[in-house]
Amino acid sequence: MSTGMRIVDIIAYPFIAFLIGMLYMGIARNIIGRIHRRWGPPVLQNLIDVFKLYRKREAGSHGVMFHLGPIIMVTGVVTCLYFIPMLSDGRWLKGFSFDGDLILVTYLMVLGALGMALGVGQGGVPFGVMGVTRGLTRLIGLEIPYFIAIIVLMAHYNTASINKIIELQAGGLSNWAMFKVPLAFIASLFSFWGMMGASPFDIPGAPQEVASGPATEFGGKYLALMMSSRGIFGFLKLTLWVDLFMGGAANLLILVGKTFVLFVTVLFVTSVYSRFKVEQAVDFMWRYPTIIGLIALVIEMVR
Amino acid sequence: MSYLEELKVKIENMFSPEKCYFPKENLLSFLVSNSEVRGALSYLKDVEGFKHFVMLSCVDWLEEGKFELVYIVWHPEKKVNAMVKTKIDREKAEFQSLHDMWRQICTYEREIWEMFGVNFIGHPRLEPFILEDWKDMPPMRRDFDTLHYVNEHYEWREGREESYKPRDYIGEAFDEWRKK
Amino acid sequence: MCTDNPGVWEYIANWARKHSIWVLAYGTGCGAIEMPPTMTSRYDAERFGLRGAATPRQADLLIISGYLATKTLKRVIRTYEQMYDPKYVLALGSCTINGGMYWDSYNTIKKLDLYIPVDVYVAGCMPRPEAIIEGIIALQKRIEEGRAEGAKKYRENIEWYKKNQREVFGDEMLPDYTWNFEGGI
Amino acid sequence: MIGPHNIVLIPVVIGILAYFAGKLVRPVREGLTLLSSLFVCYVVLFKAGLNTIGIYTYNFSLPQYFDGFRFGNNGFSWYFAVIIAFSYLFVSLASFPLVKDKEYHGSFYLFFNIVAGALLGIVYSRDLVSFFIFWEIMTWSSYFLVVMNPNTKGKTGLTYIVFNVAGAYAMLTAMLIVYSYAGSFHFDRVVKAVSLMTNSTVFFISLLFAIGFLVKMATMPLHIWAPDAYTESEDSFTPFFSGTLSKMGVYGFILFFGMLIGFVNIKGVYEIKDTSLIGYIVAWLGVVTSVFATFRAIVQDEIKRLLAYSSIAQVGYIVTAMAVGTALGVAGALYHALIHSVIKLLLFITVAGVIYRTGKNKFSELGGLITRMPLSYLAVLFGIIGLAGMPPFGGFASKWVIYMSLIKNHYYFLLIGMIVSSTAAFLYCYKLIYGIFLGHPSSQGLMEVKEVPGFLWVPQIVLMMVLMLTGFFPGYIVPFIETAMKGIGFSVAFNSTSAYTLSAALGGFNGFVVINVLGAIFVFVFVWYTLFFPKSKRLHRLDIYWAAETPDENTPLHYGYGIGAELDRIPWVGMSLRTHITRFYEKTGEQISGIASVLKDVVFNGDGQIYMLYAILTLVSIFLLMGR
Repeated sequence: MSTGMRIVDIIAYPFIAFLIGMLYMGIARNIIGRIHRRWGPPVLQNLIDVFKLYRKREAGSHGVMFHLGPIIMVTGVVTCLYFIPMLSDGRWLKGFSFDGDLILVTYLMVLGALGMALGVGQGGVPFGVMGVTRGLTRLIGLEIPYFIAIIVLMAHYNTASINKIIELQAGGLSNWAMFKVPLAFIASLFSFWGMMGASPFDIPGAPQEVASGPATEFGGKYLALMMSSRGIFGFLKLTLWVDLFMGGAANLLILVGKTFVLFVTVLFVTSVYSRFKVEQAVDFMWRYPTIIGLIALVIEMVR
Repeated sequence: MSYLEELKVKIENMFSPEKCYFPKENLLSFLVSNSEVRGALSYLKDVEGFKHFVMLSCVDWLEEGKFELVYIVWHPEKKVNAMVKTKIDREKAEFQSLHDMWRQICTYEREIWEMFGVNFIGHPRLEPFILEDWKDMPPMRRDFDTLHYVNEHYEWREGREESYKPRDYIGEAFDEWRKK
Repeated sequence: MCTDNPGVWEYIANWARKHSIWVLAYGTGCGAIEMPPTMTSRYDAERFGLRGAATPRQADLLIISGYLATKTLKRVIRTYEQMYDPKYVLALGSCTINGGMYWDSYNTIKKLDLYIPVDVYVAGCMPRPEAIIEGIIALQKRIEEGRAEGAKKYRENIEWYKKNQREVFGDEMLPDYTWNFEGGI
Repeated sequence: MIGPHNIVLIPVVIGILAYFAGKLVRPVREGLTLLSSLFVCYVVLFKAGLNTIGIYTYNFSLPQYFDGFRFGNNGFSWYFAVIIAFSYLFVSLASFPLVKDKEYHGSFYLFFNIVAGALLGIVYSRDLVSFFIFWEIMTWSSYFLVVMNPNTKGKTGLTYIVFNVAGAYAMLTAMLIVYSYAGSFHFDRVVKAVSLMTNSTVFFISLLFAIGFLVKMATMPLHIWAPDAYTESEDSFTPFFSGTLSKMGVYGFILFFGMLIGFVNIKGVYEIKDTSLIGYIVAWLGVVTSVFATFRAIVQDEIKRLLAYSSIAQVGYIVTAMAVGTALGVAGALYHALIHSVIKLLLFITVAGVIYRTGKNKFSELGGLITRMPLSYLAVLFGIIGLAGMPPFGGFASKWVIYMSLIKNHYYFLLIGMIVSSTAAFLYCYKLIYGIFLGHPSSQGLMEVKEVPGFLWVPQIVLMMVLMLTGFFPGYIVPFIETAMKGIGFSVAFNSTSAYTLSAALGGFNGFVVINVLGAIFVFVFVWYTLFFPKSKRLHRLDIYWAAETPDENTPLHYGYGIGAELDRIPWVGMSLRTHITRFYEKTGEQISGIASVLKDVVFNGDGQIYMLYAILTLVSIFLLMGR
């Protein structure tokens, strides 16, 4: 693994995530179309959309912070991606995951959104601020079950580094954390759907209510950055959940397979449930998933 | 003696309307003087039970030089309508606003103010409604020539002249059709 | 280096613009009711890459669906000026072509392309979804050939457009910060 | 020579000198204060060095009751002395322009210097009496600084002094009990005496000491004074007030519960999961404080009140971390104490500057200042990134240590409570920066505002550098914390070697790699986006998507100040916002006044014979007791 290959491996890291992420979003739109009994767009539609947005000739900006907003969002998302190992063999596609741990990744996930919120702030559109407020309030609800789940994980495996968790899950299906701490997995699934923007929780960017929330004032090239970071963010969360609960992936094929299975669960939730209000989302997340998580925690403490 | 006939008798001796007749079988219409409109309407609404306010419209009697305000109310149980009319002068067209009896009268009065130029005294919000930044005379008045206004302000698309003039057809063709 | 000369790079860009048009969900007239059936299961315009966009900043296609009162025209012009460069206009119904049923009304405009550059007209007193999809295909062909340059046309003869608009609005014009810009990131 | 024993005198003397000299020539006060703060920093950093363990005693040869004051210095006092010295320097720098034309100019500098002196006294004192004396001087002089502001409501000063004095008296009784056992006030004698005490007395004095220090750290039941006092105290004094004075509570708590009473031997008293009952209760108090205070902070409209509640919440984290009593917990508490005082100094100084320039202190009246005050915007941006605990800066490192300490010692429910409040903290961080700098200006006057006065730039820039330093090299502070911990007898907690990484029980992270990755990606995307794309147009302020309408100059567009309005629709959060602890105090107040009135009728009914009777009775009872 010469340094040349390592550099290529590092540079290719976000682009792989971008391509697979965009592919998944395209497949999602097609499957939801089929659920509505219509043809739905081609699978590569999202890639075409992003390419068209990159090739837009004009874009308006309200100031330096507005210009930096989407850039910080992509930076935050890609940095978070680098701290999550895509493959578990420790040589290829491991990014910088040996230098960071689970708590660092949890906080990096929110860094991009906060940077974006500053850009939205200078944009000056009241819809943008409403979207950001909804997003942050929803985050209070989503963060609790997720954090309970990773506490149970850390307590169970007595480590906070993702690579070590993957190693401890090696050896067959029964060793996966999904079956070792099933209740924690279920609790974390709720916040997983929330963070992926599955329908009951896609509150910040609701087009009907707040004119696509934070993305209201961003057009052209800025929107391209936001769509690609949303694609990377989707794939990022999928690989994190695969690493934590489904034993990581030895090679790219297994990774795509496992992430797709997880992604299909998102589709089921998105196409069935209608959108929550913000307080319903927080109330829901503090009630059922948190209780499931606490039960898992008590079991863990007793063990 | 259906309910409407009894009502007609009561109204005749209470308000002495100029005209009181049945244009349709479940509709009573009577024309009263300006000062009695509020009395008639509140009588119909509170005593008789005509709770629902249907609409307020304005008719432009250009020849008499009068505007005619028509208040229509509906009785939900008896399923009958009552129409209170009054005539106001066309040049100095103003009338007292009845928005305190029904809230929605506000919008009707605002539209009539914009379209006919009738000033309603005590109206909370007399501002432009549909015609933003309208400089000309109120357009629904019969002496307003729309075609002249359109020719002055808008451009036609070329190639429309030679096909046919819809206005000509309206005149004679319509009369012949009626004769047949 | 956004090259404007029709090189290969621009051809690929036009291909992408053709297959992904984001429609501004903004019903200005009676044709707005024709848009949902075009987008939902039976006619499904999404297979052509059409998708609703919430704000003009994100939209490429502005669909004027029916008669335009002067009051609505002011909002349409502001929305059009807020959209970004490769932007197209699809005008539905004969009211946008020559005033249609309201040809002698004091309140509606008679000829849409006096005020904003229009790419495709779809005639009919509210064309059905099939006609709208045909209009969209015609628009896609225009985009592919690179002739859908409404924004450049608007920029180049802005005085003519503004003169026509002043005729209708009188001196209650829109603020001009929406169309003339100075540089800056 | 100047050492830990007589460094206290410098600020106090200079304060008094400045007050009188200033009457002749006003700028002398600023000069003297600056001189004294620079000198104090020099002495703390170099003279009273990190590990110069020196004990200096002044026994005024009183009879054997009193064996004199003792002052000393070790790693632990040095750690807090650095915080005090530098915040003394920064706040004095910041207060020069802000207090220049106020009428209480003289008395401000007098009490400000005295407070700084008192704090140094507390940190260097090695016996209970001097500790208590300087604690009282601190309370009283800060009281005057709170009440000095003309628009301070009377009630604020009263609640402040009542709570703090009550806490001090609780501490005094505990000290006297300890004295009755130890026979002397010096710490080493006290430590020996406490270990011989019975469990119940240890429980009782630790309860009293806990009350004394929790009042200073504004933990939940005893926090009533804090929001009003922080908000209405003089603008340029609040950074010192919330940044450094609350850290004295931290110093006292760790000192007394770490060294003197020791978490070890009070563990024997009703033990819960290897910490004492009191430690566990106080930890839960810390969590409850942080959750309640965070939600209170979100709904505030006044800037300083939001920051006041946020400092109560952040100190709540420190209380939880140290009350748990493990080595890593105390290390986390020390780390977070440093980071929190840096952030609060930065935020309060900047906010004081903003209020000085605009004259407004509510979010609803501000907005859109980013173009006029870029440096203040950057300062607040660094501050909220630290406050929210975001990775690139130091806030994350200290929170990470606290989380790791709670996970390592299986306090999972405490951790979940802390997560609730630290996630909700994002909301008030965003509200702080949006309300003042982003969005639209609420009034036309805001467009001609100038940048914050020059003197404030120095503290802002230095504090931002400190935040960045602790973020890029989280392990840099670790050796200092470890010497501080050894000073009070705790074992080493971290196993991180280099300055780049910070690793403890379960995992670790490398701050340097994080910032390099972030920086590289940011630079790459920024260059790619600014050079290789068409230049974006500069949109007018009002050219926003407004559903096709045209907003004009006086349409209200600055909605963002209303963040938090939706919180009371969330059932749990709404309930927490509605319950007020003040009702509990009002009820107790009524009962007390009821009993007092009964007592008045019985005992003090005004005729002489009854008084004579009581006098004789008390005399008789004294003789009886003395006789035994």
